[in-house]
Amino acid sequence: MKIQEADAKSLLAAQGLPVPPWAVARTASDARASAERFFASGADKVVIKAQVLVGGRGKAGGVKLASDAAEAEQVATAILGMDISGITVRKVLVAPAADIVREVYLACVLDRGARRVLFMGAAQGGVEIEALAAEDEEAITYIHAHPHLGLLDYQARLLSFELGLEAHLKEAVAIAKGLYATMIANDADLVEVNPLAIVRERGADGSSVELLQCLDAKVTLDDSALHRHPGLEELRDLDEEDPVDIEARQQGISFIRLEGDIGCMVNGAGLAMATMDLVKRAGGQPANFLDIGGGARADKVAAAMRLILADPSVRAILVNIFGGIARGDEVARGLVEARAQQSRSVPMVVRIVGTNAELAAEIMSASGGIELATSLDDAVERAVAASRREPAST
Amino acid sequence: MKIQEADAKSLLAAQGLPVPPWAVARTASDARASAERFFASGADKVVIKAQVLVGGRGKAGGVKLASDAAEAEQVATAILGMDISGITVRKVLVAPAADIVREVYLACVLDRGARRVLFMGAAQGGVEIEALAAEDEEAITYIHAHPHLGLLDYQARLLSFELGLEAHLKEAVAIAKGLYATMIANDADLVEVNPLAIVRERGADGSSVELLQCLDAKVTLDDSALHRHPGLEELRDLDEEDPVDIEARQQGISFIRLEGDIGCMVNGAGLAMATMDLVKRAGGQPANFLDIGGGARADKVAAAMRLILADPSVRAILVNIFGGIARGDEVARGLVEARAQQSRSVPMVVRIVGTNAELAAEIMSASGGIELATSLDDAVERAVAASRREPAST
Amino acid sequence: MSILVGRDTRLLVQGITGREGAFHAQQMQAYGTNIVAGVTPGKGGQTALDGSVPVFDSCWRAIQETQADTSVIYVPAAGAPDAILEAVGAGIRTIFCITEHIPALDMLRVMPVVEAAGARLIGPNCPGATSPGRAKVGIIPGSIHREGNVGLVSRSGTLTYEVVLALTEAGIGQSTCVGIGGDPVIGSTFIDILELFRDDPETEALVLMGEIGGNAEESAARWKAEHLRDTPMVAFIAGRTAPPGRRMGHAGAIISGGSGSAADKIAALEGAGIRVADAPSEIPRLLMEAGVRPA
Amino acid sequence: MSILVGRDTRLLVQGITGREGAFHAQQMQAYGTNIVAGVTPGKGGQTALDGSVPVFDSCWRAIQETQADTSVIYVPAAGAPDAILEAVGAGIRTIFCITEHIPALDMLRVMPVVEAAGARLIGPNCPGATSPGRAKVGIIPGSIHREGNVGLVSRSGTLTYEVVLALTEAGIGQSTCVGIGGDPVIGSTFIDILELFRDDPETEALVLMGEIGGNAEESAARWKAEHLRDTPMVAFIAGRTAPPGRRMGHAGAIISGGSGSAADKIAALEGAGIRVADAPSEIPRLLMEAGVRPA
Repeated sequence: MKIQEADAKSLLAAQGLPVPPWAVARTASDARASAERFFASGADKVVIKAQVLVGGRGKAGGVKLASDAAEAEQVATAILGMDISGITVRKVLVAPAADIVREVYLACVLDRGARRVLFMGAAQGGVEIEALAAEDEEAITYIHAHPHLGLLDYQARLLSFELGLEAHLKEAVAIAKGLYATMIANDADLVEVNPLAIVRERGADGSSVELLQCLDAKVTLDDSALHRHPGLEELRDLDEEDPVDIEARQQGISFIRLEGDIGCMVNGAGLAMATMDLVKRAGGQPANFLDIGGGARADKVAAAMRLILADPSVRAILVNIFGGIARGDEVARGLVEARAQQSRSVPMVVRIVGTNAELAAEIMSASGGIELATSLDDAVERAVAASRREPAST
Repeated sequence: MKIQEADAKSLLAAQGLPVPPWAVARTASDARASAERFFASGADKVVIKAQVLVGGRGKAGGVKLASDAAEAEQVATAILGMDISGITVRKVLVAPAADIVREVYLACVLDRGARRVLFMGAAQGGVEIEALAAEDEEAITYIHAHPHLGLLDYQARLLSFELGLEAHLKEAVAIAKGLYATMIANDADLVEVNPLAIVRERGADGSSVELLQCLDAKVTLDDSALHRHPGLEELRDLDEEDPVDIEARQQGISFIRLEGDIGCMVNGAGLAMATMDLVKRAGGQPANFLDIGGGARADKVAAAMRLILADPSVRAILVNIFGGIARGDEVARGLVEARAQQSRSVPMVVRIVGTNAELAAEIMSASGGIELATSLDDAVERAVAASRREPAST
Repeated sequence: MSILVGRDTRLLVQGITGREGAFHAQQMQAYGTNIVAGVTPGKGGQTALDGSVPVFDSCWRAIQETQADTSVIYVPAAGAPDAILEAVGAGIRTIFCITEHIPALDMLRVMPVVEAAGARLIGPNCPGATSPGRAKVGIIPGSIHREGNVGLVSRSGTLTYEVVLALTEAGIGQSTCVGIGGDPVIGSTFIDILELFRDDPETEALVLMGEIGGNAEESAARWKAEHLRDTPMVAFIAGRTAPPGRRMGHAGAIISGGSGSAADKIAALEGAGIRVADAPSEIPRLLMEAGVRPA
Repeated sequence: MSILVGRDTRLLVQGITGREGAFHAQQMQAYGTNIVAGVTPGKGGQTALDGSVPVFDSCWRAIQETQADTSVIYVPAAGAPDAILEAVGAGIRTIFCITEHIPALDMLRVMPVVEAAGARLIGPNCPGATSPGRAKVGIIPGSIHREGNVGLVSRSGTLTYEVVLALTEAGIGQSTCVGIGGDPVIGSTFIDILELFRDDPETEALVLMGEIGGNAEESAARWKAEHLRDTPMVAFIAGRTAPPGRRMGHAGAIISGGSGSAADKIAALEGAGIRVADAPSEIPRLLMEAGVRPA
């Protein structure tokens, strides 16, 4: 699960990492009020950042500075409502602009091949790590944390030295270990601080001091572990989620909406992807990825049908169920039931194989309105053909 | 470092383990007051236990039951001041006597050979594990905790089943894991609960319930780790410590008083033991074990001398220093200085070899009153001879 | 012969009294798998499968009494990592974990223990393995198989069944079919299983069913080019049309940071001399073109 | 030849800028040990030993630049476990830890990492090892040695020096003298060192210096009887007169629960055909009786 920058910063701060203050605003006037507070406590400028779960907000104009409260309101007005990669900006983060001496990159991520947590650091921060890696692989330091002991002190020091943070060794070690702690405490897949910056601040006596701060934060969470962190589920940004995504999640269905017109309902992620691929290969366009999961019960089948039909582009439905755990007759019953409640008539091609497949065929034949296929290839062909037919008048 | 039962119970309770209430009393009237409280809150009997850091208090009569407050005072009076293996009882623990259904043994200890934490469990509790092991090795279940992951859930379950606690599986698993947590949280060498008991208690509705409780607790701490647990140093029982032991510890000197009359001052634990052995072999009796530690500075030498002379039995002093890190001349200077401040005249035989040994010999010859030896064997012989001479009149 | 599971397998079912465990234990036994014990803590002393299988409180006891040598885990996600550790600790050296939704960090902690013991874990979130006519361990429907000499290894569940059925219908039998699971952190990789097939004299051709995400297919392709040059092999990659950045059901199936795409995987496989099928139904034909003879 | 340290040793000194580290680095270099690098985090770029040894921020950098293959640690107890892990992580395979007072549980956590890497740790709380005339690593005074063919292994510090001096004065030279340390949890046992001596053609006789506590001497005796039947060996056990239940200086030196006594150890050693000396000064004579010829 992706979470917003502001929430990621809260998770870092909870582990004692140095994150400068911030505020989240949903309206331009709230943004102005927050900016005023930061100006009052000594900020020269504030930064206003779009809160969206997609990358590239900087390039899209979603990150801007403001020198006074009026400008902050103006900037916030411009950013709120902006479209970034198809997502409407509904919130902005407001924070005092830091006086940045130098930026570095530091992140830890689940390395599936090595079965370890991988730390990545680069002395150059503020840029995308993929771009940096493509440009100069040597620029990145990679260190695997110990699978039980975590990031060891010497590893944290090594990262700090490689990032050129020797003048801030203690802080840098604490931050690197804090990233790991954040990962473990929240079952994260990724904890990224980019930039981690040396910033200049005025000390109590007016002199200038340099210290490390986490100026941006990106955290993604392991969905399989959310249940043991009840607080984290609340960080899910429902603003950015389609209502159908919310229903899918509640039903335990993996669902991703796509551009096409053939709705797919499949059991198993691999088979669901393969079914999509076959639709495309046959000249059709899948309208979604949908894995109904194991042991597809009738009510789950009905829910899947609602999800598919919620998309007005869908002109045909392809159901592909390989019964193993799932019993074909139950799926068939669910389909018949869902079909009965269906608000609009969309052609449906069904292929059920495996446990109780014959019984399933009987149930569906009896009901009518369902086209039965003999194989996966046959089902795909029929569904593509159906999607090209003129819709029957209801 | 050994700590008292009451302190051990506090450490267990701090990890959430079920320990019935207790109180510590230094006087019989305090013991009576505590007993009265327990009787008032429903206890049928109280148990009064001598708090000493040596074993065998039960056999010595240091553990007794009392049925009313008057008897509690009487029992406490008898136990307080009692001598158990040379230690005077200065405190008693008072606790409600449990209605014991069954007792088992559970402990974890540092297994040096395996380099693991070893759990030991026996379905028969309340007896000494060494005695049980000698009688029936099969009666004990041994399980090594994982060196990084600790006692795993399945290991805790296995222990519980082997101990016959299947009816209390959840509690037993939590207790076993709690023992490990106690060990880690305090850098303990040993955490022993004997007995861990199934006790019968009256529930809120008057019905009887059975639950697990830690009725006794023994914890020893790793001296090398005490510095990182500032609270634990306070648990050291100064009542049971000789003032000389306290001074030795403060000076970083390993010192153990023995029965003999030849005071030994040696650098290095192995050499100190060997020197004692040689004294005994030569017919003498060492008065102490004393390892002055590495880099013996003059002030440390003087402190060691004070420790030795605090024992009125000492009739001769044997100094054996093998200079490596320690410089012979510094040791010699310390000895000369200490000799000058000495309140009573005790013959001193010194053998210094290694770094700056010649300089050391010069310093000591110039001072006088110090007998120089040419080898360890020679030094031992001379010291034994000196211990048999009539003391010179001061 | 076969790999991983066979006629000699002495199977322990962890979680045998649960809904899933009980159902699949029955299915496995009906297929002919030799189930010697079940484990459910607290239910030691009971029996399962109509009294034919004793249930123990711990793997340790189960192995002491029955000499089980293989384990399959149907324990819910919260207890499954511990169940794996228990099997390892008790001396089991081949462990199938069917359980899905185990947090990835739990698996990171478990795997070093599995490896240090020299044990082999298949899964988690995998359908198990079937050696047709000999034994099945896991949840793959038994009826779709046919005995033969093609070894199959897959990251998917039902997609595996699809291909197995296609092979069987084309008269091509299987030596063993293994699902390694679709999670990001799994116990056995494609290469681990290919190594076993290499050492199995009866396996004469191979099918690899991959999907988008990670780079396990690329690694397998390199390994095959180096170590299995002469064995015919056909592959399929699911997710050619998947959009980047979206998790396609499996936690492991995501194209991220410019890697893990189907195109990259197909290129790597073809570069290693492996034919890549456009559809599962094509696989039997490609195998036959590579010299596999149907029965 | 010799074991552990020799003319080829390329030594890295961890904590080289500290008081202890600087002093002993100077002593080791004066003895002829090839010190190629020092490490003190934050002092990278400086030099030590009058400019002859570069100091690095990390073991990793030190090894990259100097190909050090052996490390000795003079880091205070709070940092020493991490220093061991750093040396292991950087690829060092022989590590001496001189530091004393490291908590036992820290060592429990460190050791599996050392073992998994196939590295050898000597210590902690050990005096190091000297191969006379070749190299010394640690804190054993260099002047007391003589080149020869007796291998010595000991749990003690100054007691080791005592015996080495006695050997040297009797004209009996040493191949290598190794102190394994007196802590309860140590990296290398008597047996680990005896194995090395067994494989060293120049070592013709052995001295083992034990002390009360634990059962390392008993294990070593059994091992010697099985694997080194024909090599003359003399032992000494310190603590014959120590009272039970009291820790004699070393955290490891304690007789507890009826085990670890000198009597048990002496019986085990003698039972394995090893002569046990009553005094350190007797050891040269016993060696000569066993066939060792002084120079």
